[in-house]
Amino acid sequence: MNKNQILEILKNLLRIRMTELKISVEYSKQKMRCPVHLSIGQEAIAAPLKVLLTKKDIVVSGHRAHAHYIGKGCNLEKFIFELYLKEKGFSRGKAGSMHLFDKKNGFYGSSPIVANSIPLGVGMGYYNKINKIDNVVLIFFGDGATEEGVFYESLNFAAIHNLRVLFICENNFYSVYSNLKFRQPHNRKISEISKSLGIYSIKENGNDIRITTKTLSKALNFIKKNSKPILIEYSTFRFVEHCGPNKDDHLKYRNQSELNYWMKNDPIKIMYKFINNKDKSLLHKFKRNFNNELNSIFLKAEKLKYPKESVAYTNLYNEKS
Amino acid sequence: MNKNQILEILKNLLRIRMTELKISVEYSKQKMRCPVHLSIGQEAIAAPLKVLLTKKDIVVSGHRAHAHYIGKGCNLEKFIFELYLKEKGFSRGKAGSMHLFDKKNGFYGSSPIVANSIPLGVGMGYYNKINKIDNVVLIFFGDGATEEGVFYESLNFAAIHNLRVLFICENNFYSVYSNLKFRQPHNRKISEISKSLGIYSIKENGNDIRITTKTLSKALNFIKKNSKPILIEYSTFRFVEHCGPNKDDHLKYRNQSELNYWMKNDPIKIMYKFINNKDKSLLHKFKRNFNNELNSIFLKAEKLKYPKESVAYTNLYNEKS
Amino acid sequence: MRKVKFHQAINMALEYSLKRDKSMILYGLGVSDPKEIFETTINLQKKFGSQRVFDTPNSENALTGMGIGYGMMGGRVVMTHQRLDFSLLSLDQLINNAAKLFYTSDGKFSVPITIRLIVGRGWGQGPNHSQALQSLFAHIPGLKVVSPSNPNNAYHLLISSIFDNNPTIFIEHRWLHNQEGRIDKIYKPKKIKSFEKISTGRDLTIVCNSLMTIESIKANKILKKNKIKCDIINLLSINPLNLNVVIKSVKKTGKLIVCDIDHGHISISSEIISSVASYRKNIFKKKPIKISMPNYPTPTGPSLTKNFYPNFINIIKSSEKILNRNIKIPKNKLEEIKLHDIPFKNYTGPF
Amino acid sequence: MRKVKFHQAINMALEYSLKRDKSMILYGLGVSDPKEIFETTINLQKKFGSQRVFDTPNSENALTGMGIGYGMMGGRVVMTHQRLDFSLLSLDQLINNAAKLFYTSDGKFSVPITIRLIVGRGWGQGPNHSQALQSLFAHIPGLKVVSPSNPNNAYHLLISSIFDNNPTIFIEHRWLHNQEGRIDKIYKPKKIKSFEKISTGRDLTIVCNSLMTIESIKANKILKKNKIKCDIINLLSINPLNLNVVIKSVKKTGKLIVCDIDHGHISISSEIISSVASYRKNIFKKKPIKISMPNYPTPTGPSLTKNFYPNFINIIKSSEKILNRNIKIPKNKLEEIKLHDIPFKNYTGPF
Ligand SMILES: Cc1ncc(C[n+]2csc(CCOP(=O)(O)OP(=O)(O)O)c2C)c(N)n1
Ligand SMILES: Cc1ncc(C[n+]2csc(CCOP(=O)(O)OP(=O)(O)O)c2C)c(N)n1
Ligand SMILES: [Mg+2]
Ligand SMILES: [Mg+2]
Repeated sequence: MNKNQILEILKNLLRIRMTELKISVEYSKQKMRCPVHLSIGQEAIAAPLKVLLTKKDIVVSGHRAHAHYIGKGCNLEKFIFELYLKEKGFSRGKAGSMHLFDKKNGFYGSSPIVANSIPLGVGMGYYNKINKIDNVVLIFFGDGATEEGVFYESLNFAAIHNLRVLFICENNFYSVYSNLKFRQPHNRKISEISKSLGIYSIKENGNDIRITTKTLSKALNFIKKNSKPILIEYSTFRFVEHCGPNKDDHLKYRNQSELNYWMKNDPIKIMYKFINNKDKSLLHKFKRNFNNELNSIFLKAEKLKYPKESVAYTNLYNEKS
Repeated sequence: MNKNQILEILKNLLRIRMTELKISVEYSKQKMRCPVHLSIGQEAIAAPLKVLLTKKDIVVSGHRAHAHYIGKGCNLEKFIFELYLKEKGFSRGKAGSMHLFDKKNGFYGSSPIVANSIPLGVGMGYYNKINKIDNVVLIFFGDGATEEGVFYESLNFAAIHNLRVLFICENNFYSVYSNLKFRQPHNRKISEISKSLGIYSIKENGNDIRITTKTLSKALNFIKKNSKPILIEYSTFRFVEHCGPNKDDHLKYRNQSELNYWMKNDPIKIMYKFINNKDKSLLHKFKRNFNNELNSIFLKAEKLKYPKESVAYTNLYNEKS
Repeated sequence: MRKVKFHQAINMALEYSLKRDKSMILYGLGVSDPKEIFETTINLQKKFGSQRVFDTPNSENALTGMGIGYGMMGGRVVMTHQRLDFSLLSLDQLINNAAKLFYTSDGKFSVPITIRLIVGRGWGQGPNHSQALQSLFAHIPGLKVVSPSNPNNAYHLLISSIFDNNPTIFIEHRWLHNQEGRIDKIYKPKKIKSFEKISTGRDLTIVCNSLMTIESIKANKILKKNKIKCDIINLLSINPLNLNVVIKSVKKTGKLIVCDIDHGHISISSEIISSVASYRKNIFKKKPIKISMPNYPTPTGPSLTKNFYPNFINIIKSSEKILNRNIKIPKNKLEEIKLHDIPFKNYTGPF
Repeated sequence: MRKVKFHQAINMALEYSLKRDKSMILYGLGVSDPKEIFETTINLQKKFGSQRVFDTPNSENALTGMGIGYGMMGGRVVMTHQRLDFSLLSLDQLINNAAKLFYTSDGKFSVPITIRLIVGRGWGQGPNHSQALQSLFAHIPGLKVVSPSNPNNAYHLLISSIFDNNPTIFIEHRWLHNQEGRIDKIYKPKKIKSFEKISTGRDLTIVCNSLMTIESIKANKILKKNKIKCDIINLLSINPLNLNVVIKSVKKTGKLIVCDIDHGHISISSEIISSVASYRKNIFKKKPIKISMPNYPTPTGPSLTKNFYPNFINIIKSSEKILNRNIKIPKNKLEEIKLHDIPFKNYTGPF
């Protein structure tokens, strides 16, 4: 990977964080009238996608999908416009934050139903396989999703058919307010389960952009070379509430030492520790520019027109042939 | 275990086989008008139940449930009457072979929907746990059932709550006509999956009554002592068609060497190899008596009255309070 | 008795039941988390312990089966889904097991479980957080399907459902949680009531349930001001369905409006109209009207949902049509629906 | 063209489609096993390879999602369930994904999948192998729900469904598999047809689909002998539902019998009666009649199912009632239903 690419990944990390922070600030004005599940704290997993994937590689995700969408380099404007539920959003306001799509850029959907996009990604992988397309499908989901039966069924199918699918579990230790320990046996590893199911599996730190870049890139190579699925379990942490724009640590469902540990391991902080001064100033400049870009997108979004009511009654069935 | 108990288990092995064979013979007369999934070949797993369990221990099962029902010592007459769909059957002909019940004897249901009785058994285990009842719940299912998501969800819940549940997978390598290799990755062990899910698991030969008795009895002790679930994967083989009374080896979905291997390992043959002559003659006598018993039950069943049509319109809702 | 909110009524019913039957368990995603299912399960884990009141893994299907097995042992069960949409993962258990076990075992095993399904609306809930598929559940023989519309009937209906020995789908509309009202004390669980008559009149019959009952009451106020008197029948149970009162009413009024929180195609509202039409060929003096969600997935944005979810305005408009006269709607009432995507003024999302 | 059996017609439609669209896959439990889904998938794996035609693990839910994802890529999909009852495991995928993705993506992603659901009947199928829940599926906007009744419409309807770009539930009654008939050649897939007129008459309107169309045809023969002429309308599609022809017919006859393979409570038959009743207050000259499965789970035994599954006798009896006259049923016809739990004389079970 060359210097430029690395820099692009670092920028992407900031891009995701800054967009999410901007959303969290603007959300409180009640202009984005749909539930949002922000990725703040978990960006290092998605940041490398823009560089590591082509447009033809496919990503699907769940409710917490903003990072994956931005990370893959999808259309930022149309995304923000959609959060504002405006006519110019990618789905003209029908979708909102919980149903992201960008066909052109290979983002094939996210879903608010826990785990239910996992088999979709597997089907896309199957399509690629039998139609001899060698792109990879990435399927993102949380630790909570690994408790749904469809997760196991999907892994099994991908394993039997040797699909080019990369399963990525973002283990942030919580499903809404519920800690893993109430939902899964102590000390059990998700990556061990997938291994027992016949899927090559690794477990890694998801907050260090160097590690995520390396493991993702290795996994993609492995998949392409061996035509086999892989699962990566990344440990990470979400910094704001499960759904919505605010911190919710006053609710005390996560203990202080846990919070401290992860705050120290903020992916942005980790990044700033290892980059040199030149990069720092490049990133600084990037931030300024991107901030302006964001401001203008959000301003534009606010001013844009809403779709007409009648749009609600379009595209129920595809009657083209 | 004393001599009598061992003998009782051997008798039970014969009891199941003979009943199933009798069903298979009589079935062709078209008097038992419901699908039957016979257990012939797989009896050694269920035969020890009568001795190892109390009436208060609970069994649930799937579509191939005859062996478990007979094995536990449930009401044989009412069972056969039900197969004939007569008024005196345990459910007055509403149920048939695919929905077995015998509340008194701790048989809490079997279901024709693959895997969907597994969580029921887990719920029964949860009931026992929090109401401080120390009986065990046994859940029987096939290798095919381990492909349904609900299997994983159920195991996870049993593991988290340390339930006194014994999961028994009868791996006969086929789901209908489909070999394991089309359904699961090569060389994968079901017992490894359950282990990775946090359940103590063992894999054993399911055709040797000595082994099944020992492993079941050990497992029951483990469960009672540690209040934790266990899974046993038994390998075994079915001798007749998936559903119905006939052999179907002319269809060639199972290869000859496989058939030869398992025919040699018929649980009845294995048993006859290790017992002494005295036991042999005791069993011989048992067979004669039981054969008479069977004949008279089946004769009776044929002659019994059908339920009135109006019975169909009873017991939709329980309106007692 | 003092006034309580709907979510408190649910909470009180749960507490009453947990006290009354020591075998009862209450579980579902979020039951013991800081939000406590929109405050409906507040304090219950503290009071009854984490074995009887507990949060679960994300495994809707197995956990439904778990509850059925628990119920077969004789224990009572309440399971909660924060959105009805999530329960679609558990339909094998509900339809193939819960609905049929009492029948198939010929009365030996009961399934005394109650499944609370919370229906979302507004604020960008979109296609997967706003489905109100009451008709889907009520199509299945062996399931009971009920829904409350105010704190009092919520309290009683939930207790009746819990102590009913059958699998009962308790459809609880999110937008009712903030309703206020008095509740009558309970001394002993009663049978599930099939309906409540909300008002009496000779001009028009309105049949409704859940949130649409609130909308019908709003409409009724306006209708009354316009000297129109309605029979309003709030259906507490849609399976089993008892339509005697509806038929009696339509015999009197000849005019029927049915209001449905769910899609209208193949729905409880179609069933009601069909049943009345099948009763006598001619008790309709005017053609009946169905008000329901459109036969479309719910769009997310507020400009799209504007007239998507039915409300009292639809009832007034339909009344105008069926009565063939103009009805004046006070301006302040029209103001009310401007913020059509939130349940009350200070609501700030997200759920 | 020579006569073919219904199961061959299905097979021919699948083969035609697999040939026409190289992206198409066909899968489900048993697709390539020795019984080949009641012979409907015979030889297809051999002809098109095991990547396009394949058996699967027992994972209905994921495999439905798999098909949806495959469809989103532009591939066509046919998935088969040997019993409708098994598909209840996949309703999350069908309702939350398949039915909504075209809408939510505002037309960017289509879901061109066809789900074949085979409905069992008789021979002890019992509560979990005989559900015909067409009304449940047809309640969901975004799903199409169709069903054939003979080899010709099976062939054309299946091809239309496969080449339709929407998720289509193809309800295929097990008892039709042995029907014989001629089929018209196809040159190009056509749009899904909504209905077929089977016979024309002024006395009575009979609306039916799937197996009930066969029963209606049997009834019609008897009615004809009794000089009663019926409009028989076979609904090929129940979602979307086009009722113009039904309304036109009832305007003429004033009398409506609707026959349903599914439970009657909250059903497509209720929808039809309700829609006609809502069209004009008075086009019914007699009260309409609904014939359907009872609102009970299906019992297993033959003495219990005797009059449980509706058949032509029910249609005749209802005709007597609605026409207010006696109708003679030939004795040999009565003989026919004595073996009511098998689809044809030499059937020996078990499925
Ligand atoms: C089937 C289903 N059950 C429950 C929910 C409610 N819900 C939304 S997000 C979520 C948490 C999932 O946790 P995880 O998969 O770990 O993702 P995270 O939010 O931690 O990123 C839950 C339970 C849902 N959307 N769908
Ligand atoms: C959910 C569901 N899918 C499919 C079927 C059809 N079916 C009945 S039995 C069976 C085989 C299951 O195999 P396994 O669990 O290994 O049990 P075995 O028959 O080998 O004892 C199948 C697929 C079903 N009954 N339920
Ligand atoms: Mg998580
Ligand atoms: Mg098997």
